[in-house]
Amino acid sequence: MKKVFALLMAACMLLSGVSALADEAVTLKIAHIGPTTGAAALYGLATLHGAEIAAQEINEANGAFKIELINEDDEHNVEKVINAYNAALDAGAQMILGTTTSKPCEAAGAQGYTDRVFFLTPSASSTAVIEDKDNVFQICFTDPNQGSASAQYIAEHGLGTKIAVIYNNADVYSTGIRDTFVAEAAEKGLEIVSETTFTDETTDFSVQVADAQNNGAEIVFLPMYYTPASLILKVAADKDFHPIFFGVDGMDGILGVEGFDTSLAEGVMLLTPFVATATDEKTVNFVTKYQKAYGEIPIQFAADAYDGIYILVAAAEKAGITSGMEPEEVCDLMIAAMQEISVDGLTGSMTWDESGAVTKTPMAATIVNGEYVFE
Amino acid sequence: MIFLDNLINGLSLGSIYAIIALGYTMVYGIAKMLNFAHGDVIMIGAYIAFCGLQYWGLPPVIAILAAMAVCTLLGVTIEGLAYRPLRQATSLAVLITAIGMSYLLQNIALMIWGANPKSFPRTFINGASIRIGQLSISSATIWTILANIVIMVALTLFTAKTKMGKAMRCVSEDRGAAELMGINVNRTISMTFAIGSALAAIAGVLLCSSYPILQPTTGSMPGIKAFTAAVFGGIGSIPGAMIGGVLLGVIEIFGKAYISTELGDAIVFAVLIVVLLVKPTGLLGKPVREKV
Amino acid sequence: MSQVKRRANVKMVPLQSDAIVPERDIDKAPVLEARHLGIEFGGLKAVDDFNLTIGRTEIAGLIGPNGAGKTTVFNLITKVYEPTMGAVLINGHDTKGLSIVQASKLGIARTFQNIRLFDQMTVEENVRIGLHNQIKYDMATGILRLPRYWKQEKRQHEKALELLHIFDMEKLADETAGSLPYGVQRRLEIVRALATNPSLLLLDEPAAGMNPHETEELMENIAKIRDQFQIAILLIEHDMSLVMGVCEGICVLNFGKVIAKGTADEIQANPVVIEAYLGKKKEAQA
Amino acid sequence: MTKAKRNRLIYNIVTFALVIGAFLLLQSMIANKSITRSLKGQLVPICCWVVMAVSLNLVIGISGELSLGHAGFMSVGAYTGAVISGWLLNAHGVDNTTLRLVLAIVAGGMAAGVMGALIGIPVLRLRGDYLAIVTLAFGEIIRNLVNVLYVGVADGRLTFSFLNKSMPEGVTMLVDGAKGAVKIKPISTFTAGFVLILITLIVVLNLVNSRAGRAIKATRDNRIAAESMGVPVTKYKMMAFVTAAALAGMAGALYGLNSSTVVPTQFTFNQSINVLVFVVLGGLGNVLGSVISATLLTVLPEMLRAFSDYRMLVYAVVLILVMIFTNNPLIRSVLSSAVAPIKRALRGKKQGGETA
Repeated sequence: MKKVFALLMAACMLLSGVSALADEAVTLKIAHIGPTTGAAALYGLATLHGAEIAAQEINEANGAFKIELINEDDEHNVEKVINAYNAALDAGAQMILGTTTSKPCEAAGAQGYTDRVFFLTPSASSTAVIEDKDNVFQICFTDPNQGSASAQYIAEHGLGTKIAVIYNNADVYSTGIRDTFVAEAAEKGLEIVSETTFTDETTDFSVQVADAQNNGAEIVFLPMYYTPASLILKVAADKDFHPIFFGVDGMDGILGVEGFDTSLAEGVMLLTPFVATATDEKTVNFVTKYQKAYGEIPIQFAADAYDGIYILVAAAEKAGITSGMEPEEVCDLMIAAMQEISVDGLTGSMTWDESGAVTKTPMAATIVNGEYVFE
Repeated sequence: MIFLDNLINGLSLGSIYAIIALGYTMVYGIAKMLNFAHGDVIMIGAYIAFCGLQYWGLPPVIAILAAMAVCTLLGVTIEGLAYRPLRQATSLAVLITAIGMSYLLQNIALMIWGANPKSFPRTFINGASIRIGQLSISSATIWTILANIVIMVALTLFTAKTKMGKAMRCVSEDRGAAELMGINVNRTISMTFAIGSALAAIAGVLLCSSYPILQPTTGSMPGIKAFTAAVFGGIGSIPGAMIGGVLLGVIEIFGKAYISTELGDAIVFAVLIVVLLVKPTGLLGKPVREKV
Repeated sequence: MSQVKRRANVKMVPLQSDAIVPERDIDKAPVLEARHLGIEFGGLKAVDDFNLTIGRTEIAGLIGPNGAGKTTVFNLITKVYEPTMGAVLINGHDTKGLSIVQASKLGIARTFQNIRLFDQMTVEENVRIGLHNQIKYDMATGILRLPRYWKQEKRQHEKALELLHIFDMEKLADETAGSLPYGVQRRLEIVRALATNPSLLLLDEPAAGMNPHETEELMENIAKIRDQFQIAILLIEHDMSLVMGVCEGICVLNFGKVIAKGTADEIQANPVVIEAYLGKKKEAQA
Repeated sequence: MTKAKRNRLIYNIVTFALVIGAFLLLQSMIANKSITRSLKGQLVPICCWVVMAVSLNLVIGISGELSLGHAGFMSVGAYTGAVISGWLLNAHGVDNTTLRLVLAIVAGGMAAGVMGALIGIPVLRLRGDYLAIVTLAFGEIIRNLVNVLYVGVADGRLTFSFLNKSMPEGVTMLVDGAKGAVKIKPISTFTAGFVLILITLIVVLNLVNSRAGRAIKATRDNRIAAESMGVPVTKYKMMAFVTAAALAGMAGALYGLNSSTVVPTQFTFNQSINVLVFVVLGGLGNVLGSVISATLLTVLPEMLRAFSDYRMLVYAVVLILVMIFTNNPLIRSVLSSAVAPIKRALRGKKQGGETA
């Protein structure tokens, strides 16, 4: 019944003539799903804000598309994300920008696979997010990709051969990166001299750091978010241990922590596709707008979501999505279109294959004088 | 060498547990209740000190005193509003209330300071670390151990010598009898909460000086582990809290270093369970006989 | 009306000189024997060298000033405390190392000085807990509501009402125990204890808080219970009119030690008791 | 029939009628498609939380012990359910989803029950606060262990490994450490949830009104008195604890199989507290109350998504207020004296009717 109605609607629009298309832009109903409350709110709010800025830009440009952004909170919870997803569809969403974090995205994406709903996730990076699901596409690197890229970078730039890894064994993101890093490091002839773990509640890192130090590590690889990383840097400084700390994109944001002694992070390297201090026009434009609207410097997650809205619009244009098209119909059209487009965004030039994984060049930044600097 | 290094790490962590455990043990010993919110009072204390240092530009000592004042007030308020009406209630009811209070404090902190972690600023407490040969001891550890000793001695003298301290011991032994002897039980318990909460502020500052990340949940896990330490040492015993804290810290570090970092927390909690089963009164606790 | 199950394997034991009323023990095995019983709490001897034998249908009283160790004796007999010295024999069985539950199964039931009812349960449910080991069925039967459940529930219900009838409390069966008046709660405790089908009933200050009229009624009831159930009763009581009125033998305890034993008349005439206990009491009353 | 018995019967009938009525209503809404996606998606989780709340009430309200690790049992059930379901499908090609679901739920319940017994044996010797803190510790230990558990299935055999992921070639991972139980085929249905609620209600309500249930309540009201009456206290506490754990495990299996993935972080201490809030708000010992509060507190936050910032704040205040209002003698007497005239009026009317 609904489908017939949708077809009728589409037919009406066609009948009303090409002139209508020029005046009346296509309205895309996009639902942003992410944790806007709770412990992971930092990331959910960043993606929401990034998407809002992009949506605003597109709406102000008066082009062929208008964006209607729906926001649903998933609290970074596998149960709540299904509720958020259903609420978004109840509210008329045609496609999903999300979800922000990996585990919820895995659950919601699987539901979307059965229901035929299109997902583009800005930042859910585990492979499980896209595995066995043709409806989910990523903007960020997958975790294994980050892990192997990090190992390659370390090997190619000759940063050192003795490596210590400290990772969060209760976290999908951290373990995902660690697994491929260790595998790739072995291939590149890097020696893992120390490997220790922690969990979300850990505050004492003395054992982990001491193990790295005692085993003579030259590089400490930190596949984790910045909160535990800041504690590790503090312990290392107390122990007068100064190896190269090599992080991944979760490290982004460490300089923004209130009260953080940035001198601790001096010389830390991290693999990230976006730094807010870059001077290209796009980044400056985005950072200025973001700061004006939300009073803080955007992190990589915000940039990913900002790109996400543009990617969705580009794909929608290619796919010929129209206002009021049902999500089921949108889904298959978008899947096809995603593999044909190429988008040049804040986080690099991106293309996609049928797996849903993105192809773009990784970039490493170093913290110098309390600022990120690209190589 | 590595062993000594780990031992020092264990002492650092243990001294933090000890200072939190002191607050737990005082309140449990006298009010006979598990103040689940103690860890969260610590968190509030740390936030106040953070604000003092970061936003108001107070000197460290003044910031700590401000945190102590706020926590004292907070502790007395919590006791008066939530715990006092339940003086006659079952321990189940009191414990559920305390859990509610813990969540309330965390959520209030979330509303005031947000979920984003803050980094605790450097003060004289976490200055340069001290090196002996290849070993290094962070200055926060030294301050924590000093604070522990001072507080332990002060508390022991207080309960032994002063009138209020003696009243506390009476209330701890037999609340009914103390009341009959003309001791104002409510005031004594209030006083206990005041002292315990002031200690919590100090513990908060020391905790965040050693581990400088401050979030609304900062107090909960150290709080639970410190309670474990207090039980380990014998709840209600002031030297017991100190010994229990230090031992638990050393056990945790050695467990992580020599068994597995994956199972660090599991080891700590397994210790708690074993202690409770083998010696439920802890190392220095006195057996309590149920009146029939 | 009620047929009390007799315990079969009662071992005959030689007559003990500790019996208060010797002639009762000639033809009947003692229910309780306490031999050199004692307990220390942190070096303090709360009860020391306590010897007592109670005959099969005897009503005995345990009296003494406050803090003399009377309730501690009860706690030793019921295995709340494990004695550090001596032994307790119930129906000839040594109770060394037994738990409270095992002691109960040997045929001891008690009431408590500070009433310990199941406050949130009804009066009938309280009595049914007493019947726990008398009328049984297992958990699965209860959950699946097998025929046996209905049969045994009916038996429990009837038995509970029958026991409540002793104190004319059937009408209160559905009341919540915690909401009853003090005196009724004391009586309910006795009914609940009787439901366990004991051979020895320990009453800890049964008349506390009762008015003289209620006490008199209680006295009659205690005798009635003994006659009807053919059990022995040991009671702690401060109300001398009750003790002297109903107890056939009385044991006086002071500072954890027995200072006198005998019939009511003997105790009242005993100068040691008068000096240690009754004398003081009289002065206090005067 | 006695008054107490009649009241109990009415209570049980109301409880079952409410649950069955709600099920029929929702089924008819599903049939004529008048249900929102959002509500439909919550049906299975609601069933799980109802079972969790009722089973926790058995421990807290009826047995009188505060367990803070109930979510731990749920996780054991969820993981076992996911493994069993994945194993049946991959190794034995069991396509019948109903059969898989039933077997998984039974297995989840059994695993959690065994875990409950293992934990209960040492823990139930402790009292009060200590017991609470140790159940909390056990909940954390379970979570810690699940984080380093790896289960794979290959050639029809299950392979377990612990701490490090050493799996044979060509294995299909079912449980992958911190990544949780993965690639679950969601097979839970609302009907299964409904049946599970019915089973839970039958078990708990029948247990409460039986010899064993009375013994459990007696140990709650007065431990020493219960022992003196010959009731083996630890045995009955254990009975309540293990039954509750098994029910939580069954709820966990249903919960786990409702989603494509399950992670250890879903079963933290916070989750145990959530269930505790359901129980306290519904009334300690009040089974119907638990059913209603678990349902409302699962649905309401979804309806009031905008206020989710304040949900935990409100929960905390509710916990404290409910405890003070129901436990302070002064407030209780004020409340009951306010209610008494109404009660008396009602009773007066009824008695008047009877005499007339």
